Amino acid sequence: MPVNQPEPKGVSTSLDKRFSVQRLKEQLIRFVLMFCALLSIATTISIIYVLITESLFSFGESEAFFQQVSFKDFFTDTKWTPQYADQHFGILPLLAGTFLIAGIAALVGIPLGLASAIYMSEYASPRIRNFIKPILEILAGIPTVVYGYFALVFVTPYILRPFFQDLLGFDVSVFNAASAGIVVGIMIIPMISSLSEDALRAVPQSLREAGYALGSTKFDVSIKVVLPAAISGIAASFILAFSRAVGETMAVTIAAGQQPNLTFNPFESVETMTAFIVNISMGDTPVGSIEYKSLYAVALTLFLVTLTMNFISYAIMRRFREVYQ
Amino acid sequence: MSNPNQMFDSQLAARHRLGKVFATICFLSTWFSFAALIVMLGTILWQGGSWLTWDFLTSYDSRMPAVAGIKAGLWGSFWLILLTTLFSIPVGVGAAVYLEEYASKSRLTRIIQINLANLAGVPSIVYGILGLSVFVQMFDFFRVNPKTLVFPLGIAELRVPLPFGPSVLSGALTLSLLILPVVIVASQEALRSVPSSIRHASVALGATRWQTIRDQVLPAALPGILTGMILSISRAIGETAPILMMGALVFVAATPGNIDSPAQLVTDPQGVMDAPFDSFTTLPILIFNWVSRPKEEYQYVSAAGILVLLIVLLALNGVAISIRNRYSKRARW
Amino acid sequence: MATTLQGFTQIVNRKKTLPTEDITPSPLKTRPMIESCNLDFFYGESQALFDVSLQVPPRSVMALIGPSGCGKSTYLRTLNRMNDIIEDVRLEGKVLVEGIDIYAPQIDVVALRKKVGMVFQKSIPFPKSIFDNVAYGPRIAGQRNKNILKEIVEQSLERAALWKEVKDRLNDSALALSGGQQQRLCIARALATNPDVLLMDEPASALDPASTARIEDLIFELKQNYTIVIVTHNMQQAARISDETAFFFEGNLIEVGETEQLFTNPKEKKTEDYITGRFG
Amino acid sequence: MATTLQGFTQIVNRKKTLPTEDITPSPLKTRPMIESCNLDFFYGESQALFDVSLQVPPRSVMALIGPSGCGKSTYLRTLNRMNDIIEDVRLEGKVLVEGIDIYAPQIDVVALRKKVGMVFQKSIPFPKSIFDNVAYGPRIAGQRNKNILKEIVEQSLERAALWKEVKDRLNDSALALSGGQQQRLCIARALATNPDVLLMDEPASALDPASTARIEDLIFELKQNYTIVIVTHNMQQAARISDETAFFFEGNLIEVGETEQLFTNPKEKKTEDYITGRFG
Amino acid sequence: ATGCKVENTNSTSNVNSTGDRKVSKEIQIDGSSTVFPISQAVAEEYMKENSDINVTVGLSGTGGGFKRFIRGETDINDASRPIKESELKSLKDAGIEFIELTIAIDGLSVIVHPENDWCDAITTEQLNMIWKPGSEITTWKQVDENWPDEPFKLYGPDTDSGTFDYFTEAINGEEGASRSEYVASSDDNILVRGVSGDKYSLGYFGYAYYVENKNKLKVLSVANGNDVSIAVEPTAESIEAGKYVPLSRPLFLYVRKDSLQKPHVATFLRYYLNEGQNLVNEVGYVNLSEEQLKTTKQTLEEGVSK
Ligand SMILES: Nc1ncnc2c1ncn2[C@@H]1O[C@H](COP(=O)(O)OP(=O)(O)OP(=O)(O)O)[C@@H](O)[C@H]1O
Ligand SMILES: Nc1ncnc2c1ncn2[C@@H]1O[C@H](COP(=O)(O)OP(=O)(O)OP(=O)(O)O)[C@@H](O)[C@H]1O
Ligand SMILES: [Mg+2]
Ligand SMILES: [Mg+2]
Ligand SMILES: O=P([O-])([O-])[O-]
Repeated sequence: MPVNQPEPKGVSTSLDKRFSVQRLKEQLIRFVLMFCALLSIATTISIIYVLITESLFSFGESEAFFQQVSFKDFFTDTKWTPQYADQHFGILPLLAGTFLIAGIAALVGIPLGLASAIYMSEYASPRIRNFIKPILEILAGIPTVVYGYFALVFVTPYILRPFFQDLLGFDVSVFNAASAGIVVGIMIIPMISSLSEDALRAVPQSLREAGYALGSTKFDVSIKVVLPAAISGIAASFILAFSRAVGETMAVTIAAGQQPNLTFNPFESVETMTAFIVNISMGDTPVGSIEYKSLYAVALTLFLVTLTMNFISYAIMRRFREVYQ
Repeated sequence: MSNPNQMFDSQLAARHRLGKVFATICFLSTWFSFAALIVMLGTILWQGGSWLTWDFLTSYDSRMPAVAGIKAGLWGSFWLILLTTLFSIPVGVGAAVYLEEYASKSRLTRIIQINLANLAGVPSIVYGILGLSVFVQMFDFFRVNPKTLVFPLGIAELRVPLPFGPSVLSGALTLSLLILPVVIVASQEALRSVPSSIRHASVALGATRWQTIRDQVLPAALPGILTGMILSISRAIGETAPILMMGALVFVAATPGNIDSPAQLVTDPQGVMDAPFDSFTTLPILIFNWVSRPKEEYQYVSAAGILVLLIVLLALNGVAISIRNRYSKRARW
Repeated sequence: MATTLQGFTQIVNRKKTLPTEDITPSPLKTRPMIESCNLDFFYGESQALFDVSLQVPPRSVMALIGPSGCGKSTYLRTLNRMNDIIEDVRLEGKVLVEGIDIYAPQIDVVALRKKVGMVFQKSIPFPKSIFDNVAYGPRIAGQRNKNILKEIVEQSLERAALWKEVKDRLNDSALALSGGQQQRLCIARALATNPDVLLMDEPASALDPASTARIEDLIFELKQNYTIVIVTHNMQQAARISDETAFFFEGNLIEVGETEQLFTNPKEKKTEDYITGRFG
Repeated sequence: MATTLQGFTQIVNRKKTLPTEDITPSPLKTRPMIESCNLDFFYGESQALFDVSLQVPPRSVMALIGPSGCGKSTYLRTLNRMNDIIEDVRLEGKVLVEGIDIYAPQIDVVALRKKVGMVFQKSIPFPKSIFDNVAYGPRIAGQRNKNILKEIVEQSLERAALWKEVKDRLNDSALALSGGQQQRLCIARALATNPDVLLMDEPASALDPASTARIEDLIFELKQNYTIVIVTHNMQQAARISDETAFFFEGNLIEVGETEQLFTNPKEKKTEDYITGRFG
Repeated sequence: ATGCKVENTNSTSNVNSTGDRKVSKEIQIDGSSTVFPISQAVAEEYMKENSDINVTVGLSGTGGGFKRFIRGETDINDASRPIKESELKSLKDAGIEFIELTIAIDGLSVIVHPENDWCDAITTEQLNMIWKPGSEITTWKQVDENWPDEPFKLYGPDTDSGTFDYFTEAINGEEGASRSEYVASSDDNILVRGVSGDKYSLGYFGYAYYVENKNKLKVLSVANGNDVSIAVEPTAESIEAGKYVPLSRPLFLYVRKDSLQKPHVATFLRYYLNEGQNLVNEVGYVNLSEEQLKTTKQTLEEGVSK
């Protein structure tokens, strides 16, 4: 059918890729960028290497953590007392503590952050937005020690105690999961509000106009048009923020107490995995002792737990992502 | 056809009410967060305001609260954040560009994606452990035979010790790894929100992929990228545990490279070259230390330290914030 | 029809300052459905409309014609206050819908826009499925019933001459439609909300003759109950479907009149030049 | 033309492997400029083009007509590999430009797209100033000289019949233009890169008759040196400007032929039905 | 990398010393957070007089400090407990010789709320009843008939501090043997807050934190054994004199022998043991007795001369 056969292979044509500075530059840039992306994989591999060599197998003469403590004990024992004379290595209390606090933080931070994002993007005047957004971002820069103290000297005595203890009759300890969760929640607000606000504002104005033209209220447009179109960025901000809450260390070390309790009572003191890790690594535990090695086992567990979580959330996110134009 | 209209009319009032409630919730949420910040800042200001003097900025730490200062921490943090920014922002944005604009949606990219979210949740102290073995000790490669590489650069010599030891450089690299996930994910989302029709239009004009990214996509994504940068630099400047873990000092009566005035940054090239390889302390470490000291006055000293930290933070972010404000006119495409 | 009117005024005009209007059985051309009086419009400093006064009788089609950039879209957007959303614009003069000043402070813009529907010049589907695009309007108006929604969607798509092409892929993304399909989708979306007035900005610009004919038929049909203002560059189209035509030029309304009269016997020189193709 | 070609080959084809082509004074219809052979195209599972074989002679205008959603835009986009960018699509068959298989692995798509320019169905101005929009193409091709850029911009806007309207606001955002102005801007932007082949997807859909006439004049003028493929819904337009016309229907190329012949004496029943308006 | 030179650096400890512009001599100290204030104070004073010497102090904890000490990265390690068997072995393996210097004493104070008017002294046996592992004691009355029937609020350092180890060893006979239901914090200031905010509280932590917060707290005298009448109040004098037993512990410096051969390190340590001793009190710890100090100085001189 075609009248003209294509040029036979081997004969170069005017549209061939050929050497030029421009092409070389393109390839180089691509290569460099790929290297940047692979760096994150390298980081993970190094982390896993460091954690595994200390917890799973050991190359030195001393035994690794899991060569001394069985997986069964680790995952079923309900006590975590590596530094007491009566040693127990049950990770459950630390897991519970971690997720109790991260959960409270998410309950506080996600609604507040998202609502602030919507306010800034859809309701606030540019002047207010340009003022409030950077101000809220200061929250991300306050040293976490300060959050810990804030929980201890403000949240517990002036908010939790009057309300939950004096009014509702709960017993609120000085150190408790709730106060730590609340301040961590406040700490992650800017991450959610700023990133979500960017995502919301990147939604083309024409979509809003289309929404209004169909008789939408501002609420309809914000929730049913803009929010779904920005869901990818919003979900990403949630995941980052929740990850931060799980990984947060200093504030919970100060505010949540350091008692590995297997409890879901937010008014008791608990210990998180991170608090334990920081404690061991900056204390007087001799390096090489089983207590010291337990920190790697804890870190590895945390790593795997968050990895599982991320797989799940990623699968969910893929399903809900909407792309425009 | 009157039925749907009736429904519309009858529900309109309720919808308006819902809208008002929602708007109020959003409004209150924002100002609640603001209030939380004000309470914290207020307390800190009240405690530390009067301790924030010029002497405080220009003297080293001391066992006596009255004369304790943050000079070492101020310069340490300055160098640390400067280097962290220099490493993490290009690498982070580059990785995001690669993942969004170049990589095919293969399994590898998916793994990288999940991996990134996961790295964001690794506790900072673990990065400290990592930084210690990778940068500070370099897997003991140079254990028996530490070296210093010397590069003559005309006006000054660049002397790179191997391993890096507990230097500013090691700290900055550690912090860079720590904040990279946030920089990358935020940048990725910003890139993703640029409509692909813009890319199509550019490519159709004969622009290469990189030209399209550089001229069209990155400028449009800039506000979001800057947000990621602001958030992660804010986090980096306040981090304590990983830096302490990897061997930063607490008490040191010297500044990196012995540079202790802004003018020296220009007049002392050798100091600038040396600073990254020097030992250091940072503002949050000093604050952390002061907070746990028995003397009550240290509480005020640490409050003053926090104020300085926040001022430094605002100054650093100020540039990014103003650029972002300028670029973030609503996209109308 | 009477009920719709009632609903609108109940909301727009809660104080019922004009109760007599509700009962008037059929105002039939007695009073304009839409009326703009001495309308000036500014984008920042630059004025886009100059002193435009125009009346659109109910149940009729008004065509707006004029060279590109003359202010047709701008004018159309003033009629349902879509310009509210753009920053840094200013409007002077009055716009009345059914005699009610829609720029008055007590006006409920949501009710207004529900009543005065719009099809944009550039088709902008929501990044949702085809079904969700069309069902959007009824849903926000409170329609939850799946079957009714399905019916509305089918009917609207049918009227917009798109049903046949998309009936098997209602759950596909609307963004995967061709240009003309997107345009028809946006028409269907506007129809689904069941407005009283329909503002259409070049609704057939990306359509083939057959689809265009179907849309023109639709307009003809709608005219029985609706008031329609349509921007078109196609004189033949304007001639075919509109009762009256308004000619805009550089932000001014040059001439308005019965379509036939305007095309055959324009009063103004500029109009004549334009329709005989002597401009540009 | 000689200089243009030279410029182009200097950039794309620095080594001048085929210098003979440059000197050939006028290859005139000896070999098609664009040729597609048995082209199938798939969006995911659904096939959008079926076995399309079409030849466009150099320095001629080919009009693509057909009902909305029949695959015209899709076909157009295969000619400069714009579909590469969309995910999850598949192409079978061959596309040759000047006899070169553009889907061959060694092809430089950037050079291809520079050679085969495109105006999209929906106008998409960059969120930059009017000037920067038009100057973008020359700039990325390496043109830094301000004066030359200014000249190119003015000339391109002039040819796209937009210069007069925007010459005082070149630094304003392109997004503040009216629909028709944006469309002309996109034409100007494509002209500024000086391609050899121009693919135009309904370039006059949002334009008033006068502007349309100017664009048609432009096409006529361009035809002297360029090859043009244009999608249009306007039969009169197709008849006025094109040398050949191809009729698409449901992804199939039904008929292609000399425009006059196709409109006056179509071979296929479907073509006849379409041009006489019996479809829909 | 043209003209790149490689210099072999022999000692890791001066990897960071960068030529003549910097102070030439460095002393690197790391280790216990408990000892930190003393080392900081001495370093501060010492550097005022010797501007050519740069003393830096880290805060990695006793264990973390030993880790670096074993790697040869520091000259001196601060410790709030004697070196452990495993650490000793590692040092031997690394071929690092060291001396141990006792430099001050830290008292552990047992603290109650200032409004506590029923209890001024307590015996170690009672403390053991309260703090032993699995203790069932929940109210004051269970310990002593005369005390109110109110529940205890117990505060103590977290398990990772030297104070915890020492207290459990001294009171419960085994390091780490402790009841676990008590409020734990790694920051003694927080414990101060806790005890001072709760009328029925009891806690223990470093003496220095009591001294600085005397107005908010009440300290208990402690009797070794079960006879409350011999209880001793912790004061600088009683601790220094060795009367406040068993709740006072020594604090140490561990010094690398080859660092000791450098004159500036030796000079610094001499300063530490002479002028530096005046600072011990100032930062809240207790001086060694004359004899103890003499022994320490002797150990130092032996280490230097060898
Ligand atoms: N991205 C896409 N994904 C899936 N299907 C698509 C996509 N784009 C177009 N289609 C479908 O492919 C078919 C051909 O579309 P195309 O855009 O080529 O039509 P067209 O001839 O240009 O129509 P129009 O005149 O309306 O622009 C249509 O049925 C359309 O719905
Ligand atoms: N957002 C805006 N900001 C500033 N000027 C604008 C804006 N939108 C339109 N204009 C200008 O206002 C004038 C009228 O624009 P309008 O969109 O009403 O034209 P139109 O008659 O619809 O033209 P077309 O047929 O090309 O769509 C034009 O000169 C246009 O450039
Ligand atoms: Mg318009
Ligand atoms: Mg099309
Ligand atoms: O930091 P310490 O080892 O003294 O607890």
